[in-house]
Amino acid sequence: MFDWLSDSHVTTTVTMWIGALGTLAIYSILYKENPAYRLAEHIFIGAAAGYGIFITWSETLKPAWWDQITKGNWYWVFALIAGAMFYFIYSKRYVWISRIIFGTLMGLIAGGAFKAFVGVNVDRISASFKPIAGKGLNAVEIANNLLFIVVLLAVMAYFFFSFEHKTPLRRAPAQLGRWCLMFAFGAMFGFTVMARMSLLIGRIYFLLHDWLHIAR
Amino acid sequence: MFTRYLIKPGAPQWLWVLGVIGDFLLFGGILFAFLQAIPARFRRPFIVTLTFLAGLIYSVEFFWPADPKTQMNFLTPLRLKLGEATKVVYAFALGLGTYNLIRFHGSNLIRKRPGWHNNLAFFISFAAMMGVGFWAYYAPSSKAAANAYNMLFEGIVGALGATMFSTIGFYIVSAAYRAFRIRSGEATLMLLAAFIVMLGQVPVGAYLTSGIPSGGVLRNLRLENLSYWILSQPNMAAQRGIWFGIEIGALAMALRQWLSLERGSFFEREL
Amino acid sequence: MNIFERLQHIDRRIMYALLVVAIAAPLIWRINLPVVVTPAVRGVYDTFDKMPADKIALIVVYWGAGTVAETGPETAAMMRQLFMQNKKFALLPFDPQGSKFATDSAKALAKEYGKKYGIDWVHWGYQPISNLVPLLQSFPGNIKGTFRTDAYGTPMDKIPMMRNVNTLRDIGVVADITSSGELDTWIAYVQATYRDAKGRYRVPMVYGPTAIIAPEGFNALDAGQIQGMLMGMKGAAEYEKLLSAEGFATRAAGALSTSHLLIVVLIILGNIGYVMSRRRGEG
Amino acid sequence: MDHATWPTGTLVGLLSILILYKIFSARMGKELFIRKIPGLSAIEEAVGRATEMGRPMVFVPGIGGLSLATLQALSILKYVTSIAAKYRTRIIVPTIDSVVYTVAEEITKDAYTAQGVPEQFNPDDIRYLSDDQFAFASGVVGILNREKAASNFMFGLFAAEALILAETGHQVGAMQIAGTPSILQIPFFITAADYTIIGDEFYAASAYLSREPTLLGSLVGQDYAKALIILVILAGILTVSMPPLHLHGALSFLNHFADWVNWFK
Repeated sequence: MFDWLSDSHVTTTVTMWIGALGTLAIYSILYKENPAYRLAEHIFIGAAAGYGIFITWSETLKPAWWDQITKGNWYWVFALIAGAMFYFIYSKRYVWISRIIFGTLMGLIAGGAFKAFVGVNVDRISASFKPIAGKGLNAVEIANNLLFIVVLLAVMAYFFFSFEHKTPLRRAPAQLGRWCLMFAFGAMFGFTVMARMSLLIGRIYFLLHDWLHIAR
Repeated sequence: MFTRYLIKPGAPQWLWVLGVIGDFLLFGGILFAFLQAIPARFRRPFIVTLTFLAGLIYSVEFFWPADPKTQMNFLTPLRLKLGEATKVVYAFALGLGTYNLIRFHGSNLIRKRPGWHNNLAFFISFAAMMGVGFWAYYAPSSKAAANAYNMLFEGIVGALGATMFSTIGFYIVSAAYRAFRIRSGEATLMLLAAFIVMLGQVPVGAYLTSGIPSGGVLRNLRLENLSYWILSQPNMAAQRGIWFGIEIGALAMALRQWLSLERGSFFEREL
Repeated sequence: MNIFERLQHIDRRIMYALLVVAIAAPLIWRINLPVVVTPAVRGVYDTFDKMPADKIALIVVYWGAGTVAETGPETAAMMRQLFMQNKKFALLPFDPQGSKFATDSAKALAKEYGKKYGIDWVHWGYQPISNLVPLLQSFPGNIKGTFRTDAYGTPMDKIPMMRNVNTLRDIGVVADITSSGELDTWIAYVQATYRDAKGRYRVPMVYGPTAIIAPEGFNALDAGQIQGMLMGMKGAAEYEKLLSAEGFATRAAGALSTSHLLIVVLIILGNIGYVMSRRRGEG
Repeated sequence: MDHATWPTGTLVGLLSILILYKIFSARMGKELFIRKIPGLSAIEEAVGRATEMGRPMVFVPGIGGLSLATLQALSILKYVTSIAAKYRTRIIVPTIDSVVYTVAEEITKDAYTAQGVPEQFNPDDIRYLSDDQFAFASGVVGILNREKAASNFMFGLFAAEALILAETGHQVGAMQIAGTPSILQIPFFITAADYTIIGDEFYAASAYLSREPTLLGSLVGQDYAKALIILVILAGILTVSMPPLHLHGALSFLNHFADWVNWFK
């Protein structure tokens, strides 16, 4: 019954048809919610869940846990015990045991924050030391660096929370900061459009070329 | 116990399974009995202490001077082990999510609620994808397994994922159309930046200003150069400004978590 | 509802349908939309053009199926230029799917230009990403010792075009085509550090990123670390124009242009409607 | 950077001390002021709207695993759920991560119990959908459509799917409030949601909503910490813009003063 699976020509064709029909079903949501979309959504979530279990075993649990135990590192059994603690959330009486593992995880996340902070911010702080005078700088560089400093400070001023932006002296930088923010958000939006359109073009090309053979 | 003393590497897999189950019950039982012995009023302090200690390992490891040759200090090996262990422990939690999925779709299916065939489809594709995954993994030489795996992975997970991702192309059009109106100064600024950058990214934009010479000061007015300047100068400065605030916010959050200062921000119920 | 109010509330389904047409039309029919070659793309062309014929180019495939619409044409266009100018190249993929795509398109191009595997191009074999840094540390000094065989198990010594290729000095250009930001790793471990008996050798590099990570490349371009760059689909289209071999990227870039124009037109229409109805309201 | 160096360790230490100092002085009972954050003030309105329309709300706590940003999203979830419990309005929480799902379930159960209506809690409304980014997105799109959500909250880490969720929410007519530390997604929330809280307003949210002294103090401490960063940057800019010093005698040690800007590299 499953002989056809050994023929990759057949499975490639089937793959393409599943993909094409699924693609159309997903796009149908753009018109309105409908049974085809609902079916595709459930199939997608089901397959992703099945894949998730398989990949968790093959990529994480098998190499990092099971292989460790069978190599003789027996203390990895305790990882299973710690993992089991999560499951106490379903018990009224012992729910507090699940908080032990939550608490530990939160502690680890919090403890890692210093490193995370230094890792990304220190470089960015030193990269912000932009000269506004000195040898070897041309007018364009000075103008760009001045602009950089003004925008950076204005944006940071906007995010001060503990005083009201009431007097003009306090309000002006924050207002400027908001304008800078909106300009930057516009730029980020415009920049992303091309990448998203590239994906959509790729998908429509799949339908027109690979599936329907209309496009060259 | 069992996996430590009774079963040695090279033993058959089923023996290992039994050993792990045995150890799990034994050590889990001991730990459970120990936790039961903690009086209720000490539970919270116990968790607070654990949270603090867990955080302490990572922070001390970071602040403690490292050997300049190896970039390690006395806690670094522990940190690396803990990182591995956290990954494994986290992976065990997948069962909770899966249980939720099965409970939700299962109850709809059993009670034949409207649309139950969708829940059935969920189970079929769930079992099929998981099945071919393990089949392909444990029978790496089977061509049928590899084909079946590719068929389901590329046909469903790959294709539907790419399609869902690409719907953003549609949504970006309707969002831009609706939001980019010159209603206020702020909205106009946003519109202006988006316009320049958007056109600077595509051939037709470069064409619009291709009359401007590509050398000298004037070249900065070509759309692709203007767009690059906006992205790399004002946009970068603004992003950095937001970033510092966000990172300080995260640091403060971490401090509050670590020292359990945020009483009641997640759980209020008595333990 | 008058016309100006209508312009402010165009139904999204109409917009979506227009978008599909705007994208599909350039893919189906030949529509000549202007493509202007930008200096960064000319830099890529010139770098390969200036490469001495006794050296080979190294094409790094650091992308997978997810971005093939952008990175695929970039890779193909580079290989096309090399075949056109009778120059040799090696493929070095870090992604199994990317490896398959790149190999297929190399085979198709080789057929078109009458080129042979082993003489005009070679596949060094797929390398796992986790091995990137150790690999970059070892191969520049000893290519044959690092890779030993090609992708099909043939020892490097037995491959004609590899006979005189031993170190980074025998590589004329490194082209990094990627969907992740690992360019800095190449610069740090290969370009900036390589030294041998003859002294330092800064291998020329060109860059083929996806559009979303392209802005990071401008820094390297300014710093002279890369000699040229293709910015996603648009860059590939400009490159195809330079080669007078308009292919998928040109059509796709046409679709990019039309879809962006559609957004621009829709925004303008919305604003006309907005301004005009406000004016009427005031009147 | 794998380990702290003296300058970087001192900097992060100073920042932490500033924040902690303000937290503890606030706990002593010092009165503190916080400026208005419009998006957060609208939460109550969004719950009210759902109550009036008799339709459920959706709260998406991002697509991150358990992390600081997700914890912050969950503490906002707790606040929204408390109001929802008060008004007896249904709230649906789709999650992408098993651990986050578990914590979310705990939090909502807790909030209903605290409001004295534990029987209102429906475990089927806290959903784990998928750990795949776009399978999750397709599920949320389905929920927003089928449940005809009246309000949609999006707080936490987001990536490309942000616009999918926000546009769908808009199309089903939900009132939407969003906030994320993922900077690149903020523009999409601004265009498609009714209210968007920007940048570290996200981390200010729990202080703003709960008015707890600890959190308010922390927020003021964060302001001081940001001021310190600004000072460091300004000092750095001045130093690199100064001509090099050529002093002699007792002051010659100052010649190398400018080297401090390299501490942070």
